[in-house]
Amino acid sequence: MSTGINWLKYSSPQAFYPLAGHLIPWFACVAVALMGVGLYMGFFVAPTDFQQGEAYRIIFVHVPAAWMSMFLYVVMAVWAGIGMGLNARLSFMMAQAIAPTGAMFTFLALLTGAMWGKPTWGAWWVWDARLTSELILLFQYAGVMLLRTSIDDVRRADRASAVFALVGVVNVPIIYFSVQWWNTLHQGASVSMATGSKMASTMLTAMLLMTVAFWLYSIAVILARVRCVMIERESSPVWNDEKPAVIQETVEAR
Amino acid sequence: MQWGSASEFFAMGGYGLYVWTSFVATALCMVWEVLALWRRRAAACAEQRAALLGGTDETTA
Amino acid sequence: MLQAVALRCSRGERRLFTDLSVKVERGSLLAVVGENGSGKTSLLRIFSSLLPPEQGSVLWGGQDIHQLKELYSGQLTYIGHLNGMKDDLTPLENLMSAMSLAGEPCSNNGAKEALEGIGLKRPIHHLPSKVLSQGQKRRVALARLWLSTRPLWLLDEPFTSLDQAATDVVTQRLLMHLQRGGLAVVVTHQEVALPTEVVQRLRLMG
Amino acid sequence: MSGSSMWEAVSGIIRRDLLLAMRRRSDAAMSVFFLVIVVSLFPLGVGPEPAVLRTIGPGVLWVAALLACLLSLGRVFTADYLDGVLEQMVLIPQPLALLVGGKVVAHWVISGFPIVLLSPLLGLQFGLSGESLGVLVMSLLLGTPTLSMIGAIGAALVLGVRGSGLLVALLVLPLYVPVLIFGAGAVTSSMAGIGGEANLSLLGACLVLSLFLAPWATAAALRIALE
Repeated sequence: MSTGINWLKYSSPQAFYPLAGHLIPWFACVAVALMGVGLYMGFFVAPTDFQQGEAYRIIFVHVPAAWMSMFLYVVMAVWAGIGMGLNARLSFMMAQAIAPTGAMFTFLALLTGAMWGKPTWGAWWVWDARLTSELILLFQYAGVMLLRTSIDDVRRADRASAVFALVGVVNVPIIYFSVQWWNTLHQGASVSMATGSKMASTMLTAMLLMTVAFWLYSIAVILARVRCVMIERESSPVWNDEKPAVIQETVEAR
Repeated sequence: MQWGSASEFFAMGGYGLYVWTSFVATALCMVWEVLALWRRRAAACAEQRAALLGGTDETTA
Repeated sequence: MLQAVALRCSRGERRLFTDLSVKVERGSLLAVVGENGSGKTSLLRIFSSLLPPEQGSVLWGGQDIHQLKELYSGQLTYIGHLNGMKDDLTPLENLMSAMSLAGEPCSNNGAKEALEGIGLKRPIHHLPSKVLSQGQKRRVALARLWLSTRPLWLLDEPFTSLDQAATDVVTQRLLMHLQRGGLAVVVTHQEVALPTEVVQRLRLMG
Repeated sequence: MSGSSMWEAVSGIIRRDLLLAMRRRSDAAMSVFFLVIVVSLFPLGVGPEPAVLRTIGPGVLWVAALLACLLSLGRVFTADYLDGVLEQMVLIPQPLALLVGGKVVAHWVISGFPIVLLSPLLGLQFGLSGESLGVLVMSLLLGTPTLSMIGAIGAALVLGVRGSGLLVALLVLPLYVPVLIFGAGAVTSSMAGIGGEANLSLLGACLVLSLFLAPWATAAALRIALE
């Protein structure tokens, strides 16, 4: 079918580069717009929470950041797996482009988690399953990125970090479960972060809006980064859409 | 509208420090990421242009 | 029969060779020559299946070696530029464990004969390998050729640090292998003293 | 390839590694000494209060075992990588994951098993009771092979990479967390009178999972390192 051929065409970096370039502004604009609406809903429409007062408003960034951090790790691992299976360069580039954004969201989830925990639990840090998993997730993002930067050969760096990303995907659920188990043993803080069913519908709407906004932001940033990666990796042909003709002339004149 | 005044809004019922730190940190991280990408792209493009003009003839096998 | 079809290989940014096709028949030897860094070793590693080619494929008896997997590694003896031996083991132990791991276990006497065949005298067999000279270590690695029953030999600079006598012995051994219908790919920077009709030369330009 | 030649190759690898370890006994002794020293430092740091020592004992012993295991990871593949034995191993006509399993078993016998044997003595330093000592040994017996299995993935990934010593720690330690939790948890819960069985069976589950997954990941990493 014709659509199938179209998709295949974009699996090559040369074709993907301009496509990504066209998509980035759209994703970025919608992300900013949704973030604006989400923040308005979060601060001006959503009511004050009974128990937590205004502090609960942190969840409008915390929950989306935490979701994105986990989700992006899985997406990164999927790209890594596709890259290993099909030996596709674009997949490895995508995996490379996702890692920094995922790590940033993990860091933000930890930071905002601490900001939420201090007024709510009275402690900056609690060893509950969610926070611990996030922390380990941050280490794994760091591992993926460090492994990549310490290997000079691009092909080997791609594949080695892919293997580690895939191993990590098995690890995170096990950690989540094990810390939960450990907490029941130590009768520690088994506090739930999500306000769950008690949440007013406007709160939920604001949170979902922010999540979608973060999602679109991630897509825009990752596409921009994958374009950078493509330029960095290809020494010869330029897919640079900034005046390629001039470069051509200079080369010929030389 | 639930905020009586701007100061009430910024106080966030006494939790202003926590709430605003979270939101500002998130915003800063995002802005920083976008700026870093911008610079990375500029650097990569410049390097590529330099490589093209400098003419590395290694590619001819 | 070993066949390379349109191989391409790059290391890092550098394109080593592209569209390289070559055929090695039974009873003949492919001598790969070229300057340092021209991709000789990479080509040998592609033949050994250690390094997947960027493009193209290697066929053994008409089948892609990456589909044959272990069936293909059961057909070859590969001696790289590293000797693949342990400094803490004696030559005899090194040779015997290498052979048994490769799936061609040999007797104590067989291993001793192989070591003598390449000119290592009995007293040396029981010294720890770390006291041996470079040339002696190389001989221990090459002694595997006296025990190997595999049809395909892949050798990376086999004559490095060998003296003339050892070089001759190894060349004789290669000739015998070819006469029995074996194949060999040898990476070397020096001439292989074999009859020209069995040697096919491949020069990599880098 | 028949099953017997497969077994031959795996046992050949184990035998050679054990023989090599016998030739260099000081290497194997080092990680054990490290364990003893680290564990002995804790009472000096926290003070000799028996109740405190008993509380932190399982955790300290387990963290120290984890670190000792981590330190020995460099020995799994590095020497083989440098002297060319590893590329010969990859070319052995047997599934690489199985051969990797053999390497890991040898590594465990050399650096994991001594830790298990020594642990009751170290447990006594922390005033653990007889039953808890038994659980400690059991937990280490189930846990240290898992540590070797997981560690081999990291060791294979960083082969020939600059700064590999620190990097392997960063890669592997996050993966060690569940084993640490279940292992120390088993001892703690036996001390609390709950019995360590649940934790021990979870450790067993971790071992089975790592036995199934880790050799494949390690084999893939080794192939990548040798390209």
